[in-house]
This record gives sequence, structure tokens and C-alpha cells, in this order.
Amino acid sequence: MKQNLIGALCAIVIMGGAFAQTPKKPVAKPAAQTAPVVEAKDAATIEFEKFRAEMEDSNPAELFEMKGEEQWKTKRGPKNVALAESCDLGQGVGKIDGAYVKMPRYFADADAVMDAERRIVWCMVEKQGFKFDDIAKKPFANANFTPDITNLVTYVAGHSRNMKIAVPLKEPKVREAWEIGKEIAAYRAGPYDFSCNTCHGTDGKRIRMQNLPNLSTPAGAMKGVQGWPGYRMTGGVMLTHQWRMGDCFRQQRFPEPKYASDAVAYLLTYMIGNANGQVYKGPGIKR
Amino acid sequence: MKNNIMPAAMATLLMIALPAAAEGDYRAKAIAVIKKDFQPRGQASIDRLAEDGLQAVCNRTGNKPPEGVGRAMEADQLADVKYPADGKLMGDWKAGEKLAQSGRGFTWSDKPGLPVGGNCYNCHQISPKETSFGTIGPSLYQFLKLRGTQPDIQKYVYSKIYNAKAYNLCSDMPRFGHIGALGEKQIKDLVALLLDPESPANK
Amino acid sequence: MNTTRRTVLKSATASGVLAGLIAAGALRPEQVLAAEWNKAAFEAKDTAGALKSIGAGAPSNSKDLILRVPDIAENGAVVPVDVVSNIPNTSSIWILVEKNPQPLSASFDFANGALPEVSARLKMGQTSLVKAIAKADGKFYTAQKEVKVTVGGCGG
Amino acid sequence: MADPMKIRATMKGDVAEIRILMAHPMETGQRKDAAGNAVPPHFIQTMTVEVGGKKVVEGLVGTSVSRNPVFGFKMKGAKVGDKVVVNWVDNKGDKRTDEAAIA
Repeated sequence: MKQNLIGALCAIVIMGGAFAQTPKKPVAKPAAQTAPVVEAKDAATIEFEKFRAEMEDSNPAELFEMKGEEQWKTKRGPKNVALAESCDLGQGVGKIDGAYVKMPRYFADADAVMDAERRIVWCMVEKQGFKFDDIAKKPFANANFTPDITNLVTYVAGHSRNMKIAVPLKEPKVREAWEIGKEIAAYRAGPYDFSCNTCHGTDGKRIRMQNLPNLSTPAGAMKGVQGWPGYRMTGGVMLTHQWRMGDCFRQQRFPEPKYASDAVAYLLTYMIGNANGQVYKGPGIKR
Repeated sequence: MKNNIMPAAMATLLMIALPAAAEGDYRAKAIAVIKKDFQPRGQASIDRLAEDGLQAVCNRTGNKPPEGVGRAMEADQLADVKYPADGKLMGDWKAGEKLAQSGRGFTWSDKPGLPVGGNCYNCHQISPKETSFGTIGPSLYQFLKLRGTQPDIQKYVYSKIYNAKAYNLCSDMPRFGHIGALGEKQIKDLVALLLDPESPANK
Repeated sequence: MNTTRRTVLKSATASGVLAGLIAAGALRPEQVLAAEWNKAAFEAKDTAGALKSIGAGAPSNSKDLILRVPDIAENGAVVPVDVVSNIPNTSSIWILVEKNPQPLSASFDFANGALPEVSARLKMGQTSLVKAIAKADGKFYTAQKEVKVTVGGCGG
Repeated sequence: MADPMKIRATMKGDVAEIRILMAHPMETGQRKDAAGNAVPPHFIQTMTVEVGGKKVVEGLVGTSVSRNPVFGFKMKGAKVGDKVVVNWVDNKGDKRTDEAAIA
């Protein structure tokens, strides 16, 4: 790749240049732009918010919750076991009330920090006997297909409605995941030099009409957490927080993060952890 | 691709040259996780995860490189700009506007191929007719009036689009010409979008 | 007429019965069609054609017919629309999106205590007028409002 | 087989509010799939709402109703415990009937 070659060469040259010699004369910078920046909360945003409550009140996400409930309670998989009788989301086997807002957390049985989706996948593999590769082949919904895992996550998330986010950041393993997640968010690479923070590291910015939450702040992080899993109006599909992380990397022009991987779990730990203490409203509706 | 996340030689130089990041340990772990947990998809190959020199410097300094390093590297980026052989820097603003609207290109879901979209409206206000614009970058509306009197403004705009890092090493803006995303014609058309008196950006 | 339709719907489920009624002259064919999906109205390519098919040639504007839609749609795929008729004896409501390839979106008949109001969500391909039509005592009324459909961003 | 509807019916004063979510693709026939083939139309055409055994709403639906349709209705004369039965039929003849009690 051209970019890497030039970049690497130039960096080495520069290191020599910068420290062995006097720095070159700085390039004159033209004066900063003076045109006013339009306020983040424009008329369109206010207009959308007028209908927000109504949209959330009757959200097709509930259809997926219903399906997820049935799948959670039904004996399934090669081992013919129900998740309701085998899966521990951190609150005890089969207990789902408040479980979603307390993840990611560290699970000793898996020796890993896991977000809700990763944990349910783990249960499907370990307890029900499904094959991970089969789940990971088509992990997210499209126009014609909604994976079981999406229904299950939506169901579990629905049982944390109106509860406070409480990622256990005091646990050393979770803390470390948060720290690594923070670094992943800041990591610039790819053809456009983008990191997560390019769009989500500053307050009050928009891409096109879309407000960009600053994920390093409690309020911004909550905006990135609220509404996931979400029913996406575009295409009318139910999508999870894992999907959203992948779509950020897509737009960052990165390759794809592996499904239910450490990378995604750590990034979610950073983001959801930053939203600690705030109230989660349950599965949402997204643009 | 070069499998290492950063060329070893360069890493060493950086270690000596720049103050070690306070949380460098987590950064190293993050790089290891990134290396392990991404897979190629569509045109988005794994080698995209490797930092080039500029990215490495920005990543290690929280996008605030020491003054001397920043200036020197900016100069290097500027030296890399290739101007049109015919000396003409202004193209067709209408083509520029169309290009500015498109955010396509380089994602795993885009078809491979060049040129890609200019992505301009994602981050900048330009024509007042387009009300759906981003605010990551400054407004460019009335650019000619506000900036047009500066000497060599065409050259500045051309080189800024070609390689925004020539003026601000850790700018959020991609290096469209440097990475080959936009060719000479496309950049000329975008220059015209900002500097042609007939362009809606200046109406 | 609506009462007739409902009676027919309830008692005559087999198409044979319907055919018999038509043959006997008890029902005009369009009344039978109306009880089923109104193909002509839904497949009409413009508002005038759709209105004609539902028998509402030139409805009059009414401030008692309330149409609540966003000025700007957050997403053209899901535009919330609320229609409330305060016109006495409203029996039916239609919703149309003028610039959709097939403008008629839905129609509703109300009976047995149902209030003449409905909320629904519609697809809109582009910025367009949204129209509500209400029928009361055999007369047609209308209200309309423009909804802007904007360029999408990314993410969510 | 079609997925179940979600019906929520609640008394607010003397008015029953009925909210219905339907699981349906509502294909217009104008969309193309990833391979570029036209996706055939597939949409709900008729629906009815019955409360306490009486038909209160009869709806006809076109392709421009959103995917996974949401409808809201109100009625007077109903009471807590009354049964709400909703059914729909689509252009392929698929159908679904679900019920709920007014809360």
C-alpha cells in the first residue's frame, strides 16, 4: 500500500531530521476560519425530538423482544438446553433482570471480559452446544434475516429498562479492558487516518445532520449506549451494540472487527463504563 | 503487508525521540488486541491497521506532536504534494459540488475503485443550498470572500485537499491526494468549488 | 354504506354468497370490491386517480381534520402520521402521500365506538405533501401538510 | 409462518388505547436485493380490529406503510378485560390473528 510505504519512509526521515538538525522553518498557517459554526441542536433535531417519544413508545423492537423471550425459554441446540436454565449473565443462572446494564463484566468461567452479546453467544456455544463459527457467520440482521442472537440480546436488554448502567470498573480485569478500549478508540490508522475519536472525541460536532456524541464524557457515552440494541428505521432491521461498533470501523475505513472478540468487548467496556450511573431506557429506535 | 503494526526501526526512534506515553502499556496491549481481532472484509485489508509514520506520531502524542517534530513533518508532507503539470489549479465547481456530496469510498461495503467521494459535506458547510452538512471541520461558505485575498490561495487550497497534514500534522482531515483517493482533476474541481466566484459556496 | 359493508363482511364470508348477492342486485360490484383490498385506489399513480377510485372527487378543506406529521422526517422509511377527525359522524379516514409512486397509503373505517383517529408510520421516497381525507355523512374533507425528507447521514 | 403481533390495549379514562405492532417486511416491489434482482411485492393488504366481539376498525393497507407496521387506535365503550382481536392478511394470502385483553 502506497500510504504505508510513504508514511514509514517519511517518518524515519523526519525522525532523523527533527532531532539531528534544527527543525525546518515552520510553514505559515493561513488564519483560522471565521465563518460561524452552526449549533449542534438545529431545527431539524428539535423537530425529530418532538416525535421521539411516540416512536419509542411503539417500537418494533418489541417484536424482537417477544421472539427472544421465546428463544431464551425454549430448549434448543445440540444439547437441548434452555438458556433460561443454563446461562449465567452475571446475576445467577437464568436471571436477566438488570443483567444488561451490568455488562461488560469479567466472567471467570470464560476468563474474559464480556459484553451482553458476547456472553449470550458464549452460553449458546458452551451450554447449548451451538458452534461459534455458525453463529459468527451471519451475526447481524439484514432485510431478510434476523439472527437468534439479536432477538436474545434484545430480550435481555429489555429486562434492564429504566435501570442504571453499572459496569464494574473497580474489578481489575474490567478496568484493564476499559484502559485498552480507550486506546483502541484513539488509534488512528487506515487510508483516512481516522480513529473512533475523530468523530466521537469532541463535543458538539455533527456528521451531515447527525450529532456525534463525545464518548469520553458521561453524557456523550450515554448517547452512544442509549437505544442499543436498536430498531433501525433504515431497512427496518434490529441491530445490536456489537453491530454498531463494527459499523463505526467500517466507516473508519478499517477492516472488520471479529465477532464477539476482545477488541469489541473492550471498546464497549470503555464506552458503557463511561456511561456508568445513567439510566438505560431499553431497546431503542434508531435512524 | 508488513505484518508488524509499526516498523521496528521507526518504533525505536520514536521511543527515544518522544516522551513515552503515560499509558503506553495499554497502548501496546491495544495494538496487540487490534492485530489479533480484526479480519479483512471487502477492500478493507488487514494492512490498513498498520500505522504509518505520521499516524504513529499522532497516536503517540495524543495528536499534539512536539512543536519541532510537527513542523518538520508538516513540511515533509507539503513537499510531497504534486501540483498539476499544466499549472492550472481551478477546475469545474459543478463537478466539485457533486464530488463534495459523495461520502463513498474505501469502506468494506464500497466497491473498490478510484476516484472516491470527496466526503466534504460530511464535515463542512459549503453551498448554502445543502443544509445537511457536518461540523467536524470549519464552515467553508463564503470562502472566496473570507480567504480569497490571501496570496497563493489556489495553491493553498489545492495542497490542503491534497494533504491536509501539510498544515496541521494531526488534522482530522484525510490526505486525499497523498493516498491517491482523489486525482488531479477531482482536486481541481474542489478548488473551484471553494474559489470560483460562480460557485454556490460564494453566493 | 359502511354499515352495509360490515354486515356483508360479517355474514357473507364465502365469495359464492357475495356473487349471489351481486347477481340478485342486492349489492353493486364496487361495494364488494371495497370490502376487499381496493386495488384500483392503491395502484393509482397519482392522488387524483386515488381519490377518484375511493369516490372522493373534490374534498373540501377542513380545520376539524387534524393531520400531525413532522416538518422534517428523521427517516423517510418511517414517517409518523397521526390523523384525528373532529368532524361529526366521521366514518372513514384515508392517508395519502402525494409524491409516492402509489399515493394511497392506507384507509380505515371506524364503527362500534372506535374514535375516528389513527396513527401509522409511512414510507416517503422524497419531500411531499401528506394528505388526510375523512368521510362524514357521505361528504369528503381533507387536510394536508408537507414533510421534508432529508439526506441521510451514517451511523445512528 | 408469520411472527406474532404485539398488541397493547389500555384504558385511559373512558377511552381504550390500542397499539398494534406487526412483524411484516412490507416489500413495495420496487426494491432490489444485493444481487440486483427485484424483490417481489409482499405487503399486508387488509386488517381488522375487534373489541369485545365487535369489529371496530377495518383497514386497507398499501405498500407505503412502513416495514413492521405500527398502528394506533382509540375507542369508547370498552372496559378493562375486554378481548382485543387483531388480524391481517397480506397479498400472498399469509395471515395472522393475535389477541390481548384491555388492561
